[in-house]
Amino acid sequence: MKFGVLVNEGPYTHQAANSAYHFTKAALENGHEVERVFFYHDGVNVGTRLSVPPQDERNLQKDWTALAKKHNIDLVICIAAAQRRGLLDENEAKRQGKDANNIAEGFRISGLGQLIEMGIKSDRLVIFGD
Amino acid sequence: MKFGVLVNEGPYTHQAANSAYHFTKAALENGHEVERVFFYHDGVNVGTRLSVPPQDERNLQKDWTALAKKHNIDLVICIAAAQRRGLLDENEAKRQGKDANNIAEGFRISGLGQLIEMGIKSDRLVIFGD
Amino acid sequence: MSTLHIVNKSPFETINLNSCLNHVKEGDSILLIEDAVLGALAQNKLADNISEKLGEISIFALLADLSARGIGRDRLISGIKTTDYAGFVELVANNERTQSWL
Amino acid sequence: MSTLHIVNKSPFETINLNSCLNHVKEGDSILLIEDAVLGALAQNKLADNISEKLGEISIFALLADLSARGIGRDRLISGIKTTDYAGFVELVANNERTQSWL
Amino acid sequence: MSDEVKKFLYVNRKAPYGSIYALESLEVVLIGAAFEQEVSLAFLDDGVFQLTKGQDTKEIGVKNFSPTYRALGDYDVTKLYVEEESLKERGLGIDDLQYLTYEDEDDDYKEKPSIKVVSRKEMADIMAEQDIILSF
Amino acid sequence: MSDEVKKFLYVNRKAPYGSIYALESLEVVLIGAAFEQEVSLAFLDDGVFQLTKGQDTKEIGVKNFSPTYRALGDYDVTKLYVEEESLKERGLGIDDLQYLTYEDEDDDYKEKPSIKVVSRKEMADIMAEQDIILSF
Repeated sequence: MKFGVLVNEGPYTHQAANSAYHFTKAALENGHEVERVFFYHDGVNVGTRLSVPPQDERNLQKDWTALAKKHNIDLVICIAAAQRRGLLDENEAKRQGKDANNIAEGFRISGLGQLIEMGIKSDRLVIFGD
Repeated sequence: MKFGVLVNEGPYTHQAANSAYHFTKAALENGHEVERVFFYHDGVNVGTRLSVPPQDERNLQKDWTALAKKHNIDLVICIAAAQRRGLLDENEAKRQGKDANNIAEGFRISGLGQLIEMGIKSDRLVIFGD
Repeated sequence: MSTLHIVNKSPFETINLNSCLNHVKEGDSILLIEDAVLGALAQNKLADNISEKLGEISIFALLADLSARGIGRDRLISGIKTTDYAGFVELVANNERTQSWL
Repeated sequence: MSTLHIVNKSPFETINLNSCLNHVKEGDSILLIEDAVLGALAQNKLADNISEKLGEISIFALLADLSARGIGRDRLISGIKTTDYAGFVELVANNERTQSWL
Repeated sequence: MSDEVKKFLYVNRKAPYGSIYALESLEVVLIGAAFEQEVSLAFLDDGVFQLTKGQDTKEIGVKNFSPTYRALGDYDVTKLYVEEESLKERGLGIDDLQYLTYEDEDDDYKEKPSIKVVSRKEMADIMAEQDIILSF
Repeated sequence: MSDEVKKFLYVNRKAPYGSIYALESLEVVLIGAAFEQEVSLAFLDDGVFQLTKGQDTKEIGVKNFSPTYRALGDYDVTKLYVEEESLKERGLGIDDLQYLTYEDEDDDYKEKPSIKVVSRKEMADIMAEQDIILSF
């Protein structure tokens, strides 16, 4: 079965992105497909490569990046939500005249249309938020 | 009277940082002192210089930076909370081996001791959160 | 020796206001800000609980937040006062401590 | 034609579970995850409301979240089932749609 | 599957301005309108406050996005279900909400109201008919 | 003012793990302990779940920080007030909580319990006695 996953909260503050990770991993290990994970609202903050959590805490960005690499999942960060919250890739930084970018490997920035498309193409949509 | 202000949520997602801004501004305009504003939890995200909100929405980071400049307020971002969430200044980026930093003008990163000190030195502490 | 209690969540969605009401002391004040101002609307299902407390404590609602949500001053539970950000500041100054119910 | 309702907030703190219970259909399932698993604890003040619904719908609590909060399987309201992340996936697959009560 | 028309329901349960969910949900609705799916919006619990008239955000200094709801008709988003019990419990009535309309192209472009007040029971029925339920 | 000892109360009303507030509150308590103020902790509403014994976070893959509460005594944080009504409403009893202790240096270093179960009324009294109330 094809699943779409929507993540509405950032790492650490709420459990949502962590629950979504475990769900996605279990879906893949149980023979389902997860074509895309869409990060919206504060969920975009999952995709920063600048976080440095304490050694004894998990690094959720790295876990997502690794899972995406292993299973070829499309991790999409909403551009509108990302702009508000200061999440940028190299192109966006250039376009907005910003001197730095912070997006992590395995994530890409795109429009809200990708969320709707995910809803249309998936058999099931599962939402994790606050 | 001396006020200390604690901000526990980031910009946009919750109203807390916005309410704290209006409160702080009103306190200063009404003859009180605000020595320090401490940003904790997701509040650290207020201090990113990479956000690009839509033209017709307010830019809360710029408002805080301007208010701090005008009234000489100390805007302190908690280092432990910032590390988890990917908020770095130039020194921290170097120390952590990161290739970019994102802190905005007028904010500085420091330890939780500054929150306790603010509590001790202020006549009143006001907390804004989720 | 009084406390200013600050509540910022809708009392229809979370227990914060209720928990606050369970811990206030006579002479304390409650300031409703952000989504908590929704609780100030007359004839809501919690209005009686709130009115009951008004002899013992003062309740204020932040005007800026009422306006944003389209709630007119004339629609409030009788006895709830309104204030602006400057009044918020004075409430903080005039009470000995603040407690935020987050 | 059934729905899997996913609730992630404590029913002692927010109305989400209550609102969900007000909108479920016979044959639906509710999965409690994150802080919502607190509601599964036997003898809590909402336990009777929850038990009442158990004839009509199924309620599951995520084991990983129960364990994290120190709640043993033997402490749950009778009739609430437990599941792991793989079971969560199957619940999603076996219902026609999911609805998250955020 | 991708050629089917799916039924999308946007569930709004949070008040505006205290958090950004109402605004960012509306942004999804506007983008989603281009995909020619069957779209409905549900307003229950504190979500009913999203539709109040007379919202004035000048003092809090953020954008007033409530006029955007009036544009939904032009995007062919014409089904806004508001739960009656949710209104009542909060001291609100239908007259406290904006009067939103759309032009019905199947009925000589007559202007018709977009908001339909439904009971809790009807709301549950509407939810159970959907393919995709988006809640933020 | 800076030479006075102030009474600090940390108010914990949220469950652990669903959000980070419990952990990040504990981090403030540990740092704050170095400032030699008068410190108390209050646990009410879902905050009482922070103290449950037997927490096992292996399956959710995050750090179990509940053992840290056992270290509070060594930091001279010895007053943990737990609200009785909050426990009861949630189906919990005092035996469900960790047994936390400190060594009383004024009483020959006897080991004494740190947790004191108080009524809602007593909790309100404790709150009203503070100089600084930190809630997250």
